[in-house]
Amino acid sequence: MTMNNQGRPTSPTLVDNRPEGETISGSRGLLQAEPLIFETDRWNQTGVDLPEPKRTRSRLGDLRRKAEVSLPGLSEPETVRHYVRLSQRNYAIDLGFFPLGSCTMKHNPRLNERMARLPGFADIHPLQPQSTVQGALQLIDELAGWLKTLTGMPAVAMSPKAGAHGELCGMLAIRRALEVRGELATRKRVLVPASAHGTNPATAIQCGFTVDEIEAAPDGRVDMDDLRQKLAVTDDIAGIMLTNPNTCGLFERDIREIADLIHAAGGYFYCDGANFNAIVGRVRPGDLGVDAMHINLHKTFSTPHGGGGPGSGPTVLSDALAPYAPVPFVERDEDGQYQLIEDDRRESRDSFGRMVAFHGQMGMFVRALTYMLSHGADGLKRVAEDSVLNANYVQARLKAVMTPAFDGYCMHEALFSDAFVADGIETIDIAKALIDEGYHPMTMYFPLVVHGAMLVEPTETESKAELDRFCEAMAGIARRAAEGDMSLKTAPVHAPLRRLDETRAARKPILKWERPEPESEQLAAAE
Amino acid sequence: MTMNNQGRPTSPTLVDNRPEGETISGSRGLLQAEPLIFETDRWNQTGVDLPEPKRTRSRLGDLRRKAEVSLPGLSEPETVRHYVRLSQRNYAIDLGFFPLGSCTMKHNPRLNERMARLPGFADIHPLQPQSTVQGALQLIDELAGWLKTLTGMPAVAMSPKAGAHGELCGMLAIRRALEVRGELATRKRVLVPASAHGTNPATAIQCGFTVDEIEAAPDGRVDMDDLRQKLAVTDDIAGIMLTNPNTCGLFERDIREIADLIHAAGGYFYCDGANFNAIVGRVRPGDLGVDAMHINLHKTFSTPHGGGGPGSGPTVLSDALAPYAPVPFVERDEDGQYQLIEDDRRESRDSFGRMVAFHGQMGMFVRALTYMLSHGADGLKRVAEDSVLNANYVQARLKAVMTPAFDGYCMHEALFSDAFVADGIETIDIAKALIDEGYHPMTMYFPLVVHGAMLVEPTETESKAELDRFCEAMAGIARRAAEGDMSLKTAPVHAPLRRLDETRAARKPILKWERPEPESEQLAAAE
Amino acid sequence: MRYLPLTEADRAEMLATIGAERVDDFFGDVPEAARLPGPIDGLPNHQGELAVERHLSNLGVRNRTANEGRFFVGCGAYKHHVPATVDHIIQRSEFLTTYTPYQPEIAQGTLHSLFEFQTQVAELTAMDVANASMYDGSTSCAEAALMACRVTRRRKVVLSGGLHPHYAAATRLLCEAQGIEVVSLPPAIDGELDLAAAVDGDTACVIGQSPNVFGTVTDLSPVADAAHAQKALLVSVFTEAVSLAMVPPPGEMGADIAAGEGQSIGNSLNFGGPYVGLFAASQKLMRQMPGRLCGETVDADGKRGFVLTLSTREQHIRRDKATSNICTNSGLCALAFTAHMTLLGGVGLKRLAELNHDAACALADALETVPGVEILTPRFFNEFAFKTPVNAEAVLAMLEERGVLGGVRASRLLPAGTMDDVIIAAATECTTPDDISAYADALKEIV
Amino acid sequence: MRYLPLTEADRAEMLATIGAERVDDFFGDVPEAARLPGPIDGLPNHQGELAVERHLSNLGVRNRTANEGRFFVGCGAYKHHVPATVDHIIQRSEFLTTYTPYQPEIAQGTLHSLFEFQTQVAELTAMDVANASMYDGSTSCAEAALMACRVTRRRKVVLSGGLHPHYAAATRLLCEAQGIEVVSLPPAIDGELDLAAAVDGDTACVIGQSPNVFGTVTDLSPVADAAHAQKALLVSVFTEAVSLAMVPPPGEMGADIAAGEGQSIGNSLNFGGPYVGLFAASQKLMRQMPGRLCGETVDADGKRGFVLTLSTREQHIRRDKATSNICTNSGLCALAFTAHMTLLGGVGLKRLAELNHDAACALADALETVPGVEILTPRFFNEFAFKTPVNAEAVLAMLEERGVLGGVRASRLLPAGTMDDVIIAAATECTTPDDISAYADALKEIV
Ligand SMILES: Cc1ncc(COP(=O)(O)O)c(C=O)c1O
Ligand SMILES: Cc1ncc(COP(=O)(O)O)c(C=O)c1O
Repeated sequence: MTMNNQGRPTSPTLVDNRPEGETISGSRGLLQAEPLIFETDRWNQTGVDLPEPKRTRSRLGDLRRKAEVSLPGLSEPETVRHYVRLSQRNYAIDLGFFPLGSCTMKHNPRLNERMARLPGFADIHPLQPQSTVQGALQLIDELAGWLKTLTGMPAVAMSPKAGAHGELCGMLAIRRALEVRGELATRKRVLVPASAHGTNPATAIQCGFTVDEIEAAPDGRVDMDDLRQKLAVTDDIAGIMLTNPNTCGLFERDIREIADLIHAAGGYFYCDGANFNAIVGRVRPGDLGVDAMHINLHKTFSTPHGGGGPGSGPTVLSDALAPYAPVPFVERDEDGQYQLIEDDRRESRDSFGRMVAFHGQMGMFVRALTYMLSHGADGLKRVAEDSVLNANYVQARLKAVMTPAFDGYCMHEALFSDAFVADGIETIDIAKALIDEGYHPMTMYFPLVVHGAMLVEPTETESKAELDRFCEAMAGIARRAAEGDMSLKTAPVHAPLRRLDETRAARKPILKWERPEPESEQLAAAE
Repeated sequence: MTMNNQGRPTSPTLVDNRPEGETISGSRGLLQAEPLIFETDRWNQTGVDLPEPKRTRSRLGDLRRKAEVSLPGLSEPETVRHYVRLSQRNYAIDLGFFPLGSCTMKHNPRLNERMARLPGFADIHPLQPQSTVQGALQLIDELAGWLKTLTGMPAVAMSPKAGAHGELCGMLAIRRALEVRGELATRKRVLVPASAHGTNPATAIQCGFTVDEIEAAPDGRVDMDDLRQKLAVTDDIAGIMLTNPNTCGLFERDIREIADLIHAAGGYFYCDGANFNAIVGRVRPGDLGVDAMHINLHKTFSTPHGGGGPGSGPTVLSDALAPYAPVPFVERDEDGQYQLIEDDRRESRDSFGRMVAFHGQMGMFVRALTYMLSHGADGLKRVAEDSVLNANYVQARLKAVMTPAFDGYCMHEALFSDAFVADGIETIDIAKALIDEGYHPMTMYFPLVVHGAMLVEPTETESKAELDRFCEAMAGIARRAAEGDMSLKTAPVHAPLRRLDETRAARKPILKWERPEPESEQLAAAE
Repeated sequence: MRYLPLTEADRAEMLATIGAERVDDFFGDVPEAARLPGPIDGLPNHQGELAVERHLSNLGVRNRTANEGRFFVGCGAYKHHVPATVDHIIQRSEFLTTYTPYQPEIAQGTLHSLFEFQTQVAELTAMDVANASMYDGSTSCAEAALMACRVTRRRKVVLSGGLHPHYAAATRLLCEAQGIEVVSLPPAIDGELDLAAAVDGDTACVIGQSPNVFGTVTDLSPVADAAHAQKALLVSVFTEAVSLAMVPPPGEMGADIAAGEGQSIGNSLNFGGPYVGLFAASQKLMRQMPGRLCGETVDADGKRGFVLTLSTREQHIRRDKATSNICTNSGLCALAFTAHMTLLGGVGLKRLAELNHDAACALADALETVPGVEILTPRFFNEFAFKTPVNAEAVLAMLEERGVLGGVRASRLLPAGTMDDVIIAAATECTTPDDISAYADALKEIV
Repeated sequence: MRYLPLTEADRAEMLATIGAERVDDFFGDVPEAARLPGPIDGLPNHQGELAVERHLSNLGVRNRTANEGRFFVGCGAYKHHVPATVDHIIQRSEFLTTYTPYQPEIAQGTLHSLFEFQTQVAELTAMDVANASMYDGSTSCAEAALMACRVTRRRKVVLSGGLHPHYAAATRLLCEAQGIEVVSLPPAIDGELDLAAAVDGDTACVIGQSPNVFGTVTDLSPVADAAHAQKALLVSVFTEAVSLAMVPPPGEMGADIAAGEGQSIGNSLNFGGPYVGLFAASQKLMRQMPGRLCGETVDADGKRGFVLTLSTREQHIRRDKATSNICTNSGLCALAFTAHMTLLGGVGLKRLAELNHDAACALADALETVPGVEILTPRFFNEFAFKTPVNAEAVLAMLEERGVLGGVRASRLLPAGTMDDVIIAAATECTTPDDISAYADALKEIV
């Protein structure tokens, strides 16, 4: 397992061809200079007007925090300016094409934001009496209905907080099932394709399983021979964690057979649903033998990525695993009242218990249900078709200048390798050049099975005009990379910052601001 | 009256020192290229999902629009990107120091935006039965109370839509008063100081008055001799339109005397309240003999400038003019019910009638009342003090490198002339250089009484750190201007666009997009 | 205080730099009599967000919103659905907290969208050129009258009997202030064409409205011909912009100036304001137009850009010879109009208009079945007047008790006694079949 | 369809460029059995904004919000006032619609604010270093237990009797999945210090909570000493971040790891999610921390910038040897936390804490006057448990009828039978004197 160079430490050589015209203020036209909040003179100030506390007889005894919380308090005008200025330095879907493979950076509808802010959803407490939150429980039940119908699966756990947490939910259900079968001690082995996302093996380990990596076949799918070979011994098999469509952007042709093999071996089929956008509304995982699959609401169903979350990872379960689903879940009784089952000790069920506080990401549920109601069954089918059409269009327009990792049509993301790139130039140089052209680079160096991988996922919310413009710019850069144009090394030049020294950041980690000691301050600056 | 060169037609010479690195896409890093909506292929498309109309038996007879409305309909993702990309090209208060003199570009609190969007204010119709909008009417009444108390004036007309519309309201009240006195035909003359804002003379003319300009004294205030001289004849005097503090940022010392002189002459004292921010909470215009004064809620009371509106110009009136106030106005009857008097034909009142549809800018009323309640009497007093302190601080830090137009302290805005500037350099060059330094230029070439005027109004919502940084950058530019540094002529270089050819725009006005004829299209492009 | 960044230390330092003792030194010019000892009394002190929010929310909940129950109120402001995207766009700091684009190099966001706004308004009204917005429809109408007087150098305007009474009042006020004679034809459900007979050699313009305040749609071409025959202008007014996708627009009726309200595209009801005035004219009258104009040009590198142009007409340059005293207009509401119009496109606007017409037809069909109710408006788009067997004010009050805001009594806008038994009701794409049947049922109970 | 820009013409052109007949060609690998004839049945077709808005609003209005009437519910999520500025900032397109900052050159907005977040959390908890957020407090607590096991290479953790039962469940689940023994001390109002006696040579860590689920504030220093004596770690948990401005923070009590919930600063109640997990540790444990870390560095021109760092611990690089499987965390909620914390400052947070404590003391004073009510929590910040003479569930139901959401019955979180007559009530700066007297009066009526 080679070290993934996703985090390849860039140690940029100091460059000189900086356009002159440095300014006194440090700002340049509309791009404003802005320090850290700690570098203002707003210590022991506050930007919130609070009434004078009465400080009546305290009920805290002598228990007090000793050192005051020493943090600056900016006024509202300074706070708004601080974060609006910072936002100027961010790329975003609302600004342009954001083709991060396997992240499904689709448009985030604004109606979803408005609905999630309705007081009826944003201003209710998870532990309020259930009679006072029937609307919220109905919403969770409706969303669960959509998820089960779209996936053709009989049950769904709504509480997982993101995709990785959904993986944990699925694998814990498998673990509980094995425990009930009394085979937990023996069945430890989980098969994971080499192309799987890092969260898969990490989750398996966290659930106490061992990871057995399946080779990728030349066509980018699971190597069936290697799989059969790994199933020669079956009594230690817990299951498989298969992503479909896989992280090479290809549908696992033999998925039915893989499911049958795993089930025959006494294991369970966990499916990573991160790429569900390619088949939503067209193919139901339930028809493919899946036992558990997490769905990233912040990918397929457009809840915002928010700079790294919050996400939501509800996990659909087959009949085989449904009894082991975690609490809480919503049930509708005969006279239409909704009930939140929080502590299920009824014998018939073998829930693996509670994996998180409260009931899941309600804010994401409201946004996702709004998204589903807006698209409907017909719209969602079109989502999958357009996302796949857009990916194939990008692949078709670029295959002349870049090397597709595999032949044939792709699903919702097109994967290229760096085979076309001249020596001395690397995938990261291509990515940084794309920044100058106004684009967020695609996912790089993932999946690991492809050298210098470039994974382009356009999603269905991009227009043909936007794709055409991207392909033109990408082709221009690809040609320069093929010709070994070393100026690619200096990119980006138009971004707020040039390439950052990640090696230095890891070698001498500075993870918070600290008040510089007066005398050593000059030293630090000179270093 | 020299042609104000505010709209000095800039005809920039074509410049070459364009930093290389043009991109294929036209975007440059985060700054995205974006065409007009008409230059997309979204003709006969729509981005709004509407149900299928039933098109039952029509009640329109044969009356139909002949030519279809031919306008493109962009999808939601394209529309959001289009306007977010356009917004990247705008300077704003939330981005930085916006010292437009006489515009009071203070911070717009976000609480005001949230309150204005409460359904109880945003989703009620002006002609709903009054019993269903008692909360709205109470709000108007409360705001009117604050305005009357802050100005020390007995009455206020709430319906004017902006400052200029408030001027119209004040002058029409004066006109009505003269009419009731039977002196409308004779009293036509309105005295207007040379430094007054263009809306003042325009308003006087629109009300059928004539404008008689009073000279400015060397100290930037009304020349009392010229005033007395103009009041030698009094029977044709309708009134005076005086701005206080005046547009040179100075308090009219002799305002009491001016008021007495005008009243003695049988005229009325209209005061332009655009600069109220300097004295709000500290000085009441009612104590200065004012008869009518408009207040710009979008200046003094922070309702957003919105790219040129909407504003709101409620106009306070003295006892002398109160009877002539326009309809509608809100009255509270004995048992606390609020009544909107829309058509006042009761004899006791001589309202000059209705000047606009409905009841005024409710959206601005909610924001302004929220602003006032947040500051309170103590906070508003501090607003005036800090706005004046900030202006004097800027004047003090820059007077060494720029020429203050007048000696002594200023009020809420500091006025400089271009006396310090070397030949060949003009105020506009200084303004464009400020853009490169990340600042929106101050108001230029206004008031007309100062050559190459530069009017800096910081407002109270700027921190000392922000003012210090501005003064450093401004001083740097001022020195270059004094030294005759011709590179100032090429500014701005860091803005999204270089200087625009305003002469060409006026010579050959293109005021809308038109579909280029195919063959002549090449011609137009080559021209 | 959360909005005031200066600390006590800052203030002291700044006073020192300036060389002043106390802030009071700056207020030396204030006459003794006007100097107050402290904050102005009679007003509360500053409060935190929570307290202010509570006060405003308490006022807000005491109003019945258009969304609560059955709603048919029109007469110049209409309850339409505005896509969520529009409010997101106008809350962008870069659009909300900027001002008139005086420095075009750093205001292309505002100027680019104004150019789109002007193009959309010109196309919607079928006129040659539109300005960058007025306050609202009523002041846009008044400014049109003044412009006609400027262009024709005549001092008489004639208003139709169907012009919205508030628009007539605003126009009358401004004209009479400048000694311009204003002739108002008597209120009439279907009297716009009477303007043709009322025009003479002294007339600067005739002002007709379609759909008019009673909802009546009229082809004003005959009025245009009559006006032009007398070298007068036709000003064509509208208060429901969505109608222009379906009814003959001003340009197709020979109007010289089009003036109207843009609230119904992109903007909320807001209890009457802020709204956005639309103003368009024929090419030859362009330089006489009031308000701001955004024009295309190039920058020093030859790149396309937009600027405010022809400002020599405006008050900040022409002062007393300006075409109008307007400075701040309705910028952000124009952006809301443009964003919604960009989403709709011509195709979407047409369908929206059809949905509105469907709803009004269904309402009329339902109300006609009520004994004693008579639909008075012969040709309407989404609003009509109808006769009630009993006094309109009483009918509306009883409807209100049954949860139905049935419309506007004509007598609220017209002088008492003229149409006391007439209600003007509007229906839009927000009106559901349930709303309509509830209205008819309630009316049956009352009548 | 409003979210899908491709037109029919686009699709045809693109298929031609690709050389495919129909879109179905791309789905050739789908097994026959899984191919559907058309859209998935059992679901409605697409709807416009108006229809969708109505459906959601109807669901929304069927919930009783914390703002409607008297509200005292706490236990891990608190009703605080969030300044309007915070929501404006997190709705900025550039923060809302971006992802994990993989390309630092165009993600300095996110990275710069994460660096501020990490500094604020470290200062608030008085620990050396904090990560860039976890999902919520409960998963943060579970990850702390796993980290302690990694660091000490031991496989036993001990949970206090006052740890929030949901936090205990999440921790137990994850530990037992990896064969780590979990010892839970019995539920106790004031039993955190019992941890000291429970630690032994096999213990990886002891997990205590202050204020605990019953609101009890405890100085865990003795527990820290006992743990360190056995070379075990102290994990100090909190569910009300505002308390740390007033009560002894984890760092001052000798904690090695601090884990807690950040919802109460900047974030709404959201019916339980999304919230933001806070995770901080001592310097020497830095490289064993789960989740993302943002670090300072310079760019090619020597300008300061920030990057995600030490990612060799994380799943996308270390895969099966990663410290945790977390990828997407709670980015936007962390930004909301930071914006609110930036506005408050240490001074503002202290005052906010004092207001909370005032309110809780006033509530306790009022409830104590009710016959049969006994305050059980000896030392509390803004939340306490009290005994009710009658079964807690019945009391809460009767309070609800009187418009008072009086708190959480302990039996909702703890196994039945253990504390059935205990209610946990919280008060914050949003609690008014009227709320408190209404609560007491209602309780008097019931009891
Ligand atoms: C293929 C795949 N699986 C799992 C995940 C984990 O999902 P999350 O980031 O929501 O935890 C991702 C996230 O990017 C992914 O791309
Ligand atoms: C001194 C002065 N008076 C009047 C006005 C007109 O106010 P408004 O733009 O609100 O019409 C302005 C506006 O800038 C002004 O500065």
